[in-house]
Amino acid sequence: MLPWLIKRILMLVPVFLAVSVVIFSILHFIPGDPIDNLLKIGSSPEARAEMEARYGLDRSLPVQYGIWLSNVLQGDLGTAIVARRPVADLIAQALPHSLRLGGLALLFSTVVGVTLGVVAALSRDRWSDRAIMGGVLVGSTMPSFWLGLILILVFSVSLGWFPVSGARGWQSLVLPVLTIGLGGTALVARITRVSMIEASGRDFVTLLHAKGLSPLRIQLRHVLRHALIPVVTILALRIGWILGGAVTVEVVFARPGLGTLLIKSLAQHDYPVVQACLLMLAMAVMLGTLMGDILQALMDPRVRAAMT
Amino acid sequence: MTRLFRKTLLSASVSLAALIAAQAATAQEAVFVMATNEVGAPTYNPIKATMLNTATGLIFDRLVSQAADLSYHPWLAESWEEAPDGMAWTFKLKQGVTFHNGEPFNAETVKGWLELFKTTEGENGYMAEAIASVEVVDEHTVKFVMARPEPNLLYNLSSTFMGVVEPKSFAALGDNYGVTEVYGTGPFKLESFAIGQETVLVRNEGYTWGPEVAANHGPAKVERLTFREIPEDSTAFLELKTGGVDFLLSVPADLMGEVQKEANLAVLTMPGQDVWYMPINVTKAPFDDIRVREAAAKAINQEEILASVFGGVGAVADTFLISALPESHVPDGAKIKFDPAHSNALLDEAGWAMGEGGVRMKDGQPLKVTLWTQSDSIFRRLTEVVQAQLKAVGIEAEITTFDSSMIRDQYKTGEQHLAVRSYNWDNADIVDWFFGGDRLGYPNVSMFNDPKAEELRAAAMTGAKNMDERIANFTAYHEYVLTQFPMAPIYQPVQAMAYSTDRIALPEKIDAPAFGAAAFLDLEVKE
Amino acid sequence: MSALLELQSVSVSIGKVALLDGIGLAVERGQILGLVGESGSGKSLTAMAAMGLLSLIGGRVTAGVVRFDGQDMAAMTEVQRRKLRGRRIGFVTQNPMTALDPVQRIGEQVDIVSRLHLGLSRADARARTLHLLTQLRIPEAATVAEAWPHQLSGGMKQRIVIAMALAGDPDLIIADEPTTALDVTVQAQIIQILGNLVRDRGVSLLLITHDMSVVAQVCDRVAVLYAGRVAEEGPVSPIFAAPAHPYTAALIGCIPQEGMAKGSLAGIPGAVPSAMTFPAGCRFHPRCPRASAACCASQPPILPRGEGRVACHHPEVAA
Amino acid sequence: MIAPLRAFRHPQGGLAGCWLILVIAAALAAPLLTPYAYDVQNLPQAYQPASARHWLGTDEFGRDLLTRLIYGARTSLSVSATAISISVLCGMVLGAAAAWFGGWLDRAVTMVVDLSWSFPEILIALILVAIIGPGTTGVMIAIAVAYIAQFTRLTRAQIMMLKGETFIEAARSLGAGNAHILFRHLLPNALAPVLVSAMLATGDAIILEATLGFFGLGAQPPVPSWGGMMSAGSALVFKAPWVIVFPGLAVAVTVVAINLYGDALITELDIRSRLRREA
Repeated sequence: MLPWLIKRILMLVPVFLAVSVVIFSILHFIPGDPIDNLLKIGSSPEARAEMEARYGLDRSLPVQYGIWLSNVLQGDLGTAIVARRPVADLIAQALPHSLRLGGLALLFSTVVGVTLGVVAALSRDRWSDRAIMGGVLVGSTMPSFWLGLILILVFSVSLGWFPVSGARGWQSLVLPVLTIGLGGTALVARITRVSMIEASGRDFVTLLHAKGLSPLRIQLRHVLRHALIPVVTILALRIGWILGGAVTVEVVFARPGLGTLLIKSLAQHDYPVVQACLLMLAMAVMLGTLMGDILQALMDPRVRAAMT
Repeated sequence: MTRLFRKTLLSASVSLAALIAAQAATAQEAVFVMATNEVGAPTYNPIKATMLNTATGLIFDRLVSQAADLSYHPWLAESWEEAPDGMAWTFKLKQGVTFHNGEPFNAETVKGWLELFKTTEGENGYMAEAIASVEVVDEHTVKFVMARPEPNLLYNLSSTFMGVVEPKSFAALGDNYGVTEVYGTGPFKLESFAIGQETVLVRNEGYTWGPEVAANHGPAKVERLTFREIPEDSTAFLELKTGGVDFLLSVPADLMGEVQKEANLAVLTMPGQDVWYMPINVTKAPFDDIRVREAAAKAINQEEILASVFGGVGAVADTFLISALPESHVPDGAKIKFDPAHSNALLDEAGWAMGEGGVRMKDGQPLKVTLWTQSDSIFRRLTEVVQAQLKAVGIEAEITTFDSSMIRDQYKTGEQHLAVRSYNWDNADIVDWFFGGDRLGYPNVSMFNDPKAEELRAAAMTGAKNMDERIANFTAYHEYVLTQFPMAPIYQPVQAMAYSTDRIALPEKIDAPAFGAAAFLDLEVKE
Repeated sequence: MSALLELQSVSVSIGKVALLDGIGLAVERGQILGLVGESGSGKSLTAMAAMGLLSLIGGRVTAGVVRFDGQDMAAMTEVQRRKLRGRRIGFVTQNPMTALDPVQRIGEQVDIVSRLHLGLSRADARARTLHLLTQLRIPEAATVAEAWPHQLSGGMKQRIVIAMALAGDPDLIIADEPTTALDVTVQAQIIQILGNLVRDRGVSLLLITHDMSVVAQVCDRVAVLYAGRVAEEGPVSPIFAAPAHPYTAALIGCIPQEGMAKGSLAGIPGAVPSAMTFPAGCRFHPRCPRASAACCASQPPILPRGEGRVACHHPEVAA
Repeated sequence: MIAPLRAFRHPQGGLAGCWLILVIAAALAAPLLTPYAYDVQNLPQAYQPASARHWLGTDEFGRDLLTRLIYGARTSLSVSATAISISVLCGMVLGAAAAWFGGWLDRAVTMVVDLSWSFPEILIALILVAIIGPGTTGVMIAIAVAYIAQFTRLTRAQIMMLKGETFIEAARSLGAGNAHILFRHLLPNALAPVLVSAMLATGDAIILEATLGFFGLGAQPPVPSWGGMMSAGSALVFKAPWVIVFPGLAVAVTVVAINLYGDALITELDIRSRLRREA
C-alpha cells in the first residue's frame, strides 16, 4: 500500500500545479487594482510604479507566477495588501475557526445523515421512510442563509439559548454547525438510503438470509458496510465543499473563518489573500480525495488489491 | 538548549499569569460593538491610516482635547500659545507621561512624531502641512514654527489621526506598526487585534493624564475592553438584546425604537458628525448641464427620507456641512431643498420632456443614469428611496451595489452618475477634501473642478490668518460649491449608541464631541 | 413418513403479477429432485418459496402450502423459519461470483453458520470450517479461510458456498443452478460434489437447473416447470425413456452441447412468455407441435401418469 | 415527450407539477394578477403585516410583498433557468467531446471537472461575479459556469456508457461518421438523464441565485428577486419577519416541488440507475 500511497501523492503534484495556475491567473481577471487602495490619491505614475514594484506587480504574469509559486512552496504566502500583514497570519487566524466549524458540521451530517439514511432504508416505503426523506428534502432546499436567520430568530432571539453571532465558546458553534450540517445531512441520508437499498438487492445478501442470519444483523453488519463505501468517498470528496460552503453561514453568524476572509479579500481585491484562501481550499479538496481513496481502500479489500 | 528551555518556561508562566489575570478581570470587562462605519479598519497606525476606529482614540492621547461645545482643552499639552502673527505655536507638555513601552513622553518625542507624520507616505500629511519645523525648547516645551498661519491647527491636533505615536517603535516596527504592536500614551493598551473581527484593549494601570474634559483623569475604571466588529446593524442589535455584548457604538435610526422597547437597554445620543449626501458627477452627461444637476438635487425629498428611512431621528441636511459648524450657515438661497416643481421646470427647460412610463426623453434618449451605493443595508434602503424620488421627476436611476471596501476604487473610474454616500467629520475642511480639484475620482466623487471654486478653496485652506477669517473663507467656498450642485445633501443623523443598563453605567456628562477617551475613562461596568 | 420438502399447489405473486400457479412437488429424504425449465419459468422463485425468502424480492405465497419436514412454513414465526435456514436447509446460489460478501474474509463467512446454528465457539467453528473445506477438496484450507472472495476462482467460490450450505449440517440443500456461471470442467466437479453429498451424508437435494443432462446424471426424480406451472413430474428414468409432455421431450431432445448460449433451448422455437402475457389455455401451446383447439381453450389439469404426473391434453402422442 | 405528463399521475409529482405551473403562470401573468406595481413606494405603509389589502404584508418601502414575490419569481426563475440552459449546452459539448475523443482531452476535461466539482458552486459563482461584476447578467453567467462541471460529468458518463452499446457499433459498421454518430445517436440518447438533472439543477440554481442575491450581487433594485428580497429583509428580521419568511418559503417550496416532480419524471423515464451512477 505504501508504494501506492507515494504514487498517489505524486499524482497530486500536476493537479496542484494546474490548480495553482488557475488560482493565480483567474484573479488577474478581476477588475480593480489593489494598488489603488495604497496610493495617495493624485499620486504620480512614478509612485505607482514604485508601489507596483514593491509588490512585484510590475513583472510579467509568468514571472509573477513563478515567484509566487516558489514562495508558496517555501511556506511564504506573501503579504496582504490591504491588511498589511503576512497572509499566513490571516490564514492562521481564520483556519482553526473554519476547521472547527467544518469538522463539526461534517461529523454532524455524517452521524445524523447515516442514521436517518439507515432508518429510512430499513423502513423502506413505509411512512417513517417517507417522513425522513421528505424532511431531508425540505431541509436541503432551504437556502442556508435563510435557515441560519430563522435559527437565530428562534434559538437566539426568542429562546436565548445560543449567541447570535461571533465565535466565543462552544455555544456559538451550535447554530452554525446545525445550519451547515442540515444541508449535508440531506446528502448523506439520501446516499446512505440509496446505497443501502442497492446493496440489499445484491446476491450475497440473499445468501446471508439463506444462512439464517437475522435481517437486522444483515443490514447493519453487511449491507451498511457496503453502503458506507460510497458515503465515505463522497464525503471525503466534499471536504472542500463543506469548508467553502461555510461562506454564507460564516457571514450570517458574523464568524471569522476562511469564508469571511475570502469574501472580504475578494471585495478588496487583495490578491495574495484570495490566492491563499483558494489554495487552502484546493489543498483541502486534494487531501479529501486522497483520504477518500485511503478510506475506500481500508473498507474494501478489492480496492486494496487493485492498489498493489 | 537550556536557554531555550528557560525561555519557554518563562513565557509559559507569563501566559499562565496573564490567563489568571484575565480570569480575575472578567468582572471588570465590557464588550463593545464597533460602529458599522468603522468596521474593517486594517490598522491602528494613526499616521498612515485613512480610517481609524474608536479604539485608536483610547490607545493614543492627543496634545489637545475638545469639549462638547467644540472648545479646546489641555490633554498631553498643559497649555499653548499662538504667536500674534500665527507663525508659531508653543506647547507646554504634561510631565510624567510615559508610552506603553516605557519610553518617556517629552518634547523630543513630539518632535520625532511630527517629523514622522510629515514624512510618512499617506493621506494625512495635510494636517501638519502648515508646520514648517518643530523646535525643542526644553524637555517639556515644544515650539512649532509655521509655514503659514493655520487657524485649524488645534482641531487637527485634537483629531485621532494626530494621536501621539512613540517614534522609536514606529520606526522599528515598519509595516507591523499598528497591526501586531502599537504604543501610545493612552488609557488602554492593545492586547490583540484580528482585522475585521475583534480588538482587545487592557487598562493602562499607570495612566493619570486624562484629558481635561473627563471627570476621571485615570486610570480607567474598566480593566478590559473588547471591541467586536459586526458589519450588520441588526446582528449587533440582536447581540445587545440577547446579552452577547454590552454596548453598541452605533445604532441606526430605524433600530432606535427597537432598543427603546427593551426594558434593560437604553439609547445614548450625541450631536451628529455625519452627513449623508448624493454626489453628482459633473463631468458625465447629462449632469454636465447644471440645470439637470439642480433638478436632480432638488428632487430629493429630505423630509420624507428623515421620516421614513430614519424614523424622524436626526435632521435633514440642506448644506454639505453639519449644522453645528458655523460654515454651514449659508444664505437660504444657497441651501439645497426639495422642490419638485422647480426640478420639473428645469428638466423641461433643459430639453428633457416627460416621456412614456414616466421617464424623460431627449433626442430619443431616455433620462437614464447610474446610481451607486454600498452594500450595507441602510445604504441600500436609502438608495432605493432616492431612486424612487428621482423617478418621480422622470429620472430613471439604475442602482449598482458595491462592497463598502471596494466602492472607493470604483469611484476612481469616474463612471458613475450619482451615488449615495456619507461622511463623518466635524470640520469645514471636508469641503476641500471632497471637492478639491486635485482629488478627482476619490475622494472628489463629483469630479468637481471649477476655477472659481479652486480660488475660494485656496483662500479657505491656507489664506486665513485667524479663525474668523477661516470661517468666512470656508463659508464662501462652501456656498459657492452648493450653487454648482455637485451633490445633493440628504440627512444628518445624531450619533446614537445603545447599551445595556444592567451592565454599563455612563458618566453623567460626556463633555466631548464624540464618545471617545473621555467617555471611556469615566465609564463603569456594573457587577 | 412424509417428504422432507413438499409444495402443495403453491401459487406465488410479486405485486399483482401471478408468477407461480399451483406448483406441487416433493423432495423425498435422501433423494435428489431435479427442477428443470428455461429461464423465466419460475425455478428460482420456487426455490425462494421453499426457503421462505419470497419477501426479499417482494413476493408472497397466495395459495397452497409449503411443508418442511411436515411443518407448514407459513404457520411458523419468522424466527422459526430463520432457524430452518442455514441449519436444516442449505442454499447454494446461482452465481458464486456474487454470492460472497466481498468485504468479509472467506473463513468468517463460513464460520458464522455453525456459530449461529450449532452454537460453536469461534475456534470450533473455524475448525469445522477448515474440515469442511478440506472435505470439499479445497487445497490449503487455512490459507483460503483467510483470503478475500476476490482472490478465489469461481469454482473455488462455489465450493465455499457449498461449504456454507453444509456448515449447519442440514437435511436439505437447495442448489439454484449451481453451475451456470462456471466453466464446463468446473461444472462437472461441482455436480459431482453435490451428488456425493447425498450419497455420503444422506442429505436431500433440490437441484435447480436448465440442463437435462445434469438431471440425467444425478437426479432421482425430475420436475419440469414451464411458465409458472409444473408440466411433468416423475422418476428420472421413465421420463427420459418416454417423456409424456412435448416440452419435456423438447428439453431432452436438445441437451445442450458445448458452446450453446446458456439458459436457452435452441431446439424449441420461441421463448417462455413473460408473466404479463401468459396465453390462455395451455401456456405452452404457442410453441407446441401438438397444439390443438383444446390446448388454446383450456388449461390441462395435472394428472397422474405412471409413477409421475403430467399436465397435457395430448400426452399420448409420441414426439 | 409524454413522460412529463405521465409524471403528473404520481400524487407527489402531480402536486409538485401543479405548484410549478402555478408559479410559472403567476410569474408570466404578474401584471394581471396584482393591482400593485413592484417598484412604487408607499413609505407611510412600510412594515405592514399581512392584511386584506396586502395579503403578505408590505416591505420596508411599503410595497406589497405578494406583488414583489410574484415579480421576484420572474427574476429568480428566468435567471436560474437561463443559467442552467447555458450550463447544459456547454456541459454537453464538453462532456461529449471528452468522451468521444478521449485521450488527453478527456483527461484534461475530467481533471478540471473533478476539481471544480469539489468546490461549492457558491464559491465559484462568487469569484466569477467578482470578475464579471454584479447584476443579473453577471449572476447568470456565474451560475452557468458553476454548474458546467456537473453536466460535463453526466454527459461524459452517458456517452461512455452508450459508446459500448450495440446500436452504436451497428451505426459505425454501416459507415456512419463521428459527427453523425455523436449528434444523431449518442447525444439524443444521453438527453433524457441530462435534461432531468438539468431540471433538478435548476432548483439548486434558484437557491444559488437567492444566495448571491443575499450577498447583494443579483438583480439590482427596484427589480425584485427572491434572494434580494431576503437580503433586504435580513436586516429587519426581528421587526418584520414576514419580509424574509415568505421569499424563503417560496424558494424552499419551489425547490421541493422541482425535486418531487423531477423524481416522478425519473421514475417515468426509468433512468434512475443511469443517474445514480453519477450521484
